[in-house]
Amino acid sequence: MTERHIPETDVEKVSYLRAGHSLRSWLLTTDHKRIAILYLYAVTFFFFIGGAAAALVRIELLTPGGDFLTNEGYNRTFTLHGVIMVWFFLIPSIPNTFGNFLIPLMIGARDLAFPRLNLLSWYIYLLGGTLTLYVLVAGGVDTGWTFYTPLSSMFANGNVVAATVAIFIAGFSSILTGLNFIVTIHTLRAPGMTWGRLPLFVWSHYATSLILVLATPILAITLALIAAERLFGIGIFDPSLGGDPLLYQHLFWFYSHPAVYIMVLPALGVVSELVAAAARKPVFGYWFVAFSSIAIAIIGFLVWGHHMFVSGQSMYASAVFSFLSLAVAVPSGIKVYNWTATLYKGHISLDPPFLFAMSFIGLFVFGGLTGLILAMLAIDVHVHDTYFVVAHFHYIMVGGTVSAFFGALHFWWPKITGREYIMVWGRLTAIFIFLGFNLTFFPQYLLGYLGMPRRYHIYDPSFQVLHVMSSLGASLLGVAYVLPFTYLFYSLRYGKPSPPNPWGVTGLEWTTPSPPPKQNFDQIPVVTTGPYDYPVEMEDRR
Amino acid sequence: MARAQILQAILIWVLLLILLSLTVGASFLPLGRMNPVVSMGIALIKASLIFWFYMQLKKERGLVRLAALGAGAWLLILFLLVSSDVVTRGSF
Amino acid sequence: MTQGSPVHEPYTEASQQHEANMLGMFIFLGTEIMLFGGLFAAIMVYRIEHREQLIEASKRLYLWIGTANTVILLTSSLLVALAVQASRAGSRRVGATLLVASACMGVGFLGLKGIEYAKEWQEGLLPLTGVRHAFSGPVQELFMGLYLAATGLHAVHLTIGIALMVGLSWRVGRGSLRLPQKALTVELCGLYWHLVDIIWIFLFPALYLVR
Amino acid sequence: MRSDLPLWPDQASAHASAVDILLYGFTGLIFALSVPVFILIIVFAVRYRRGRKVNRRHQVNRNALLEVSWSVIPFLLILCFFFWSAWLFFDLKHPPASALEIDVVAKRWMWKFQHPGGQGEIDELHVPVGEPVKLTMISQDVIHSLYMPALRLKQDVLPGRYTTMWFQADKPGIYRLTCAEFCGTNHSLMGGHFVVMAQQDYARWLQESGVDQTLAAQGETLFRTYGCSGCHSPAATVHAPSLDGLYGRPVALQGGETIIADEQYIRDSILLPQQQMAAGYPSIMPTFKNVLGEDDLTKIVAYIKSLKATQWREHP
Ligand code: HEA
Ligand code: HEA
Ligand code: HEC
Ligand code: CUA
Ligand SMILES: [Cu+2]
Repeated sequence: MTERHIPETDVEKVSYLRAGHSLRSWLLTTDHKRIAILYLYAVTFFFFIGGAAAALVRIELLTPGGDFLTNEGYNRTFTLHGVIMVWFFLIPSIPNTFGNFLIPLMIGARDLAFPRLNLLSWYIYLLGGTLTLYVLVAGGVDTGWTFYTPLSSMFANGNVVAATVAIFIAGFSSILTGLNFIVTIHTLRAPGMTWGRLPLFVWSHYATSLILVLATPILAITLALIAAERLFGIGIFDPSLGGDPLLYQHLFWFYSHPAVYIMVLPALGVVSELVAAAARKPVFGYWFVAFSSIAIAIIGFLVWGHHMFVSGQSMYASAVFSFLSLAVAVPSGIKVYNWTATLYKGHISLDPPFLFAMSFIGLFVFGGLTGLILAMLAIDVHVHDTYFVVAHFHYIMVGGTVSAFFGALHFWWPKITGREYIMVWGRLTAIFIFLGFNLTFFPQYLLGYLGMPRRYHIYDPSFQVLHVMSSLGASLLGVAYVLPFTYLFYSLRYGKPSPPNPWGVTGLEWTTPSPPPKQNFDQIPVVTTGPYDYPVEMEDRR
Repeated sequence: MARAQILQAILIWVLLLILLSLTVGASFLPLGRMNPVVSMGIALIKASLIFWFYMQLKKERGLVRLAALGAGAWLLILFLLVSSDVVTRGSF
Repeated sequence: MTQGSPVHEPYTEASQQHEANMLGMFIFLGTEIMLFGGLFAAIMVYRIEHREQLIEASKRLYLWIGTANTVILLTSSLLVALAVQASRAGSRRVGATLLVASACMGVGFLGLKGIEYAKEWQEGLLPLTGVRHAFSGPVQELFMGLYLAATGLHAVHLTIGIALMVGLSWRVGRGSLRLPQKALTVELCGLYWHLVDIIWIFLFPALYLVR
Repeated sequence: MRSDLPLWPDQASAHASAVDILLYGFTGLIFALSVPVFILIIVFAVRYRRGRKVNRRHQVNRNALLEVSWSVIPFLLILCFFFWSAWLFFDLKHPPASALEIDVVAKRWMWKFQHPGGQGEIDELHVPVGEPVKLTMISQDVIHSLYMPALRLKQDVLPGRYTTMWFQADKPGIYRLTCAEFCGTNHSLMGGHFVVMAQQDYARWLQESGVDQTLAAQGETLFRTYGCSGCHSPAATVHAPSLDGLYGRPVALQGGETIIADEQYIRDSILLPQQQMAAGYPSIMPTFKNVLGEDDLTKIVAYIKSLKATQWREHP
C-alpha cells in the first residue's frame, strides 16, 4: 500500500467528530452520533469478553471428559457467555449504535427527543456492564442465563444477586433507549416525512422500541424477586411454601421471547435497507414489510410458552402456544419473500454489505425454520434443552443479527467515519464468517437430535467428532470476527475520503456530508418523495 | 383558578371515596367467585376516573391516550395466557 | 396549553415539545405499570392455586389501616390535581402549599404503613430472615411474601414521589420555577404521583380484599 | 454403545419412529419453503448484476395477492404438521391404565427409581419390553428433567408437584438416560442407563434384586410408625376420614368443589393438610412437611393407593 496518510478534508474539519477533542466533550456529549460511537466501543468490548467465554466453552468441549474446566468452572463460563452476549452485546448492538446514529438522520431531525436521557442510558448501561465485570472477577454465577428458580433463588452459590442487579440496571438503559426512539419517531419527523415515507430501518426500530418498553420491566421485577428471596428470605418462588416453580418461568419468558425479537428486528430493518441499496430498487411490498415488523412485535408477546412445553405446563396451553408460534413466523416469512422479490429485475452489486445481507438471509431463514421445528410439540419434547436449541438460537442470533451488524458496519462506515475501506477485504470477511459459522453450528443440530443435552461439558464419547468440528469452526469464527477491525481501522488513516453518497442510494442520511456535521442538517429538509425513490433507468422504461 | 375546575376535582374525589367504601363493603358480602371481579372492576373505575380527570387525559391527543392504556392491555395478555396454563393444568 | 414555555433543541415549536414530553412521561408510566404487572400476575396465580388459604391469609391483614391509607392517597391525588391547576393559573403560594400538603399526606401514608409493618413484625407475620415467624401455614408465608414485596416496592415509589413533591414545592414557593411558563414540570410530577396512587388502588383490593 | 460417528439416534419405541417420520416430513416442507429463496437470490444476483444488459422492463413493486398467498399458503401447510404433532403430544399425556407404575425421585445429581415390588435402583432403570410403563416423578430440590433420547422423551421433574411420563419400549437394549434441565454443579454427571429386557429376563431381574416387602407393604409400616393409623383406622377415636378406596374417588372439599383424589391430592393432604380440607372434618391433621422425605411419601402414597374400598384387612 503505497498511499501515504491522507490529511483531513475540509468536510471532516466541520464534522461531528471534530466538534471538540477533549475527553469531556466525548464523555458528556448529548450528540446522538457521538453516543452511538460510545456504544460501538462498549458493545465491541463486551463482544470480545463474551467471545472469550465462548472460546473457553469450545475448548472444553473438545474432549468428552471435563479436562480443561471444572464442573463449576464450565457452568459459570457458559452462564457469563450467555448473560454478556445477550444483555451487553446483542440487545444494544444494532439499536444503540446504528439506531442512535441513523434514526434522527433518516427522519430529518437534529437529534433524539431527549438527548440528555440518551447519554444517561449509556451511563446506566456502563454501570450494569461494570457490575457484570465485577461478577466475572468475583467468580461468576452458576445459574445459566435463564436463572431458573428454585436453583437461582435457593441452591446456587454464585454471585446471583450481583448478576440480577447488573441485568436489572442494564434493563433500564434499554427501556430509556426504547422510550427515546418512540417519542423521536412520533414527534420529530421532518415536514413531509409521513409514516409511509419512513425507511424500513426506522419501522423496525419503532417495533423494537415497543417491545423494549413493554417487556423489559417484567424482567426487572422478576430478577428483583430472585434478589429479594436471596437477600431478605421473601420466598415467592419457594416450592416448599406452595410456590409454583412455573410462575418464574412464565414471567421470565414473557420477557425473554419478546427479547429475542428485540435482538432480530433491528437486523431485519438493516437487511431491508441493504437489499434495497444493493438492488437499487424500492423494497417489494413496502407496507407489508413495514407492518410485518409491528406484527412480529405484537404476536411475539403471545408465544413465550413454547419454551415450557416439557416444564409441566398444561398440555392445552402448550398447544395454544405452539399454534401462536407458527403465526409469529408468518411476518418473518413475508419479509424474506419480499426481499427476494426486491432483487428481481434489480441492479445488484455484490458489495460487502450485500454479501453480509445474503448470509443473513440464508442463516436467518435456516435458524427461523428450525425454530418452527422446535415449535412442533412432539419434536420439542425430544430436542428441548439439547444442542438443537443451541444451534437454532445461534443461527438466528449470531448468523442473523451479528451478520446484519457487520453488514450495517460496512454499509454506513463511510457515513460514520468519512472514510472508505478496501472492499475486497469486506467480501472476504463476509464469506469467511459464513463458512466458519456453518462449520461451528451446523454440527450442533446433529448433536441435538442425537440427544446431547445443553450445559453439559462431560458427554458421551460418540459425540466427540461433531464437537471437534464445532470447536474448529469456532476458532475460524474467532479469527473472522477480528478481521474487520483491521481494514476498517486502517481506513481511518489511509481510506479514501467518502463523498456524501458513496453507494448512490436513497435516504436522508445520504444527503448529509460524510461524516455529517454536529447539527445534521443546515436546515430541516422537506420530504416530497416516497422511500427508495430510485429513478427507473432508461432501458427499464422501454 | 376557575371555581368550576376546583368543584369538579372535589366531586371526583368524593366519587372516589364512595367507590372505596363500595369495594370495602362488597368484600363483606358472600360473593364467592364474583368477589375478585367486583373488587377489580371498582378499582378499574377509580383508576379511569383519575386517568381521565386528574391526569388530564381528557385534553391529550389520541396518541398519548394510547400510551397511557397500552401497558394495561399488555398486562391482560400476560394474565390471560398464564391463567390459561394454571387453570387447565390439573387435567392432564 | 402553557404559552411561552421556552422551546429548546431539537424541537422547532412548542406543541411538538409538549406532546413529546407528555408522550415520554406516559410511556414511562406504562413501564411502571408493567413493573407492578409482574407482581399482580404472581398474586393472580396464587389466588387461583391456593384460593382458600389466601382468603384466610388476607383476613389476617389490618383492613382498617389499608382503607385509611387508601383514603389518604386518594385525598393526596386531589391535592396534587388542584396544585397542577394552581400552577397553570400561575398562583405560586397556593400551588406550593398544595404540593407540601400532598407530600405530608404521603408521609402520613408511610407512617401508617410503618405502624402496620411493626404490628405484623410483632405477630411474626413478616417472612424476613432473622425475624420471628409465626405463620399458621406455609401458604400464609407465601402470601405475606407477596404482600411485603408489593407494598414495599409501592412504598419505595411513594418515597420518590414525596421527594419530588417536596423539591417541587420548594422551587415553586421560592419562585425559581417560573409559573405558569414552567407549569409542565408540576404537571409531569403530578402524573407520577397519580400513578403511584393508581397502583395502590389496584394493590389494596388485590391484597386486603381477597374474599 | 457405538462410539463411532452416529448421525441418527436409536429408535427404541413406536413413538420414537413416529417422531422421526414427523421430522422427515416437516423438514421436507421446510426445504420446499426455503430452498427456492436461496436459489432465487443467487440467480437474481447473477442475472440482474449491475451493469449487465438484461430485460428489466416494468418492475413491479407490490402485489398484495402474491404477498398474501405466500404467507397464508405456507402457514396452512405448516398447520397440518401442527395437528399431527399435537396429536402425538396429546397421546404422550394419556398413559394407559394398565401401565407398570414406577416412582422416580430426582435428587441433586442422581435418579432413584422405585418398582412396585419394592426394588429400588440408582441411575439405572430396568423395564420389560413391549409393556407400557408409567413414571410418576418428583424432585427433592431443584427442577430436573428425565431425558430418554432413544424414546424421544423428556419431562421436567418439579419440586412439590408430581409429573408423569409414559412409554412402551419395543427394542431390547441398553440406552442412555440423562438430566436435561440445568440443576447445578454436577448436572453433566446426573445420568445413567435404562435397560429394556425381555419379559422373563425382567421377571428374573426382579427376583434377583432381593427385596422382601413390596412398596405398599413398606408404606404400611411407615403408616403405623408415623401415627397415621392413630387417626385413620376404624378403631380410631378421632373423627378422620377412612382412606379405604380413596385413590381415584371424588372427594368433596370444604371450599365446596369436589376433586378426584390422585397421587398429588394424597401427597398434598399429608404435607399441606389445611390446603384442601375434606368437607366435614376438623383441621386437626398435623403437617408432615420436613418429617417425611420423598421416598417415604412415595411408599405411603403407594400403600394408600393399595387400600381397596370398604374392607379393612391387615394385608391388602
Ligand atoms: C434472535 C433470536 C431469536 C429469534 C428471531 C427466534 C425466532 C423463533 N424461535 Fe427461537 N429461540 C431463541 C432465539 C430466537 N428465536 C433463543 C435464544 C432460544 C433458547 C433460549 C434458551 O432456552 O436458552 C430459542 C428457543 C426457541 C424455542 C424453545 C426451544 C426449547 O427450549 O425447547 C422455540 C420453540 O418454539 C423457538 C421457536 C422460534 C420460532 C418459531 C421463531 C420464529 O420467529 C422464526 C420465524 C422465521 C422463519 C419462519 C424463517 C423465515 C420464513 C420463511 C422462509 C417463510 C416460510 C415460513 C412461513 C411463512 C411460516 N425458539
Ligand atoms: C446472544 C449472542 C450470542 C453470541 C454472539 C454467541 C456466540 C457464540 N456462542 Fe453462544 N450462547 C448464547 C448467545 C450467544 N452466543 C446464549 C444465550 C447461550 C446459552 C447460555 C446458557 O445456556 O445459559 C449460548 C451458549 C453457547 C453454547 C452452549 C453451552 C452449553 O450449553 O454448554 C455454545 C457451545 O458451543 C456456544 C458457542 C458460541 C460460539 C462458538 C460463539 C461465537 O460466535 C463466538 C465467536 C467470537 C469469538 C470467539 C470472539 C473472539 C474472541 C477472542 C479472539 C478471544 C480474545 C479475547 C480478548 C481479546 C479479551 N454458545
Ligand atoms: C391428628 C389426627 C390425624 C393424623 C395423625 C393424621 N391424619 Fe390424615 N387426616 C385427619 C383429618 C381430620 C383429615 C380430614 C381433614 C383434612 O383433609 O385435612 C385427614 C385427611 C387425610 C387425607 C385426605 C383424605 C380425604 O378424604 O380428603 C389423607 C390422604 C390423610 N389424611 C393421610 C394421612 C397420613 C398418611 C397420615 C400419617 C403420615 C395422617 N393422615 C395422619 C387426621 C389425621
Ligand atoms: Cu438434574 Cu441437571
Ligand atoms: Cu421463544
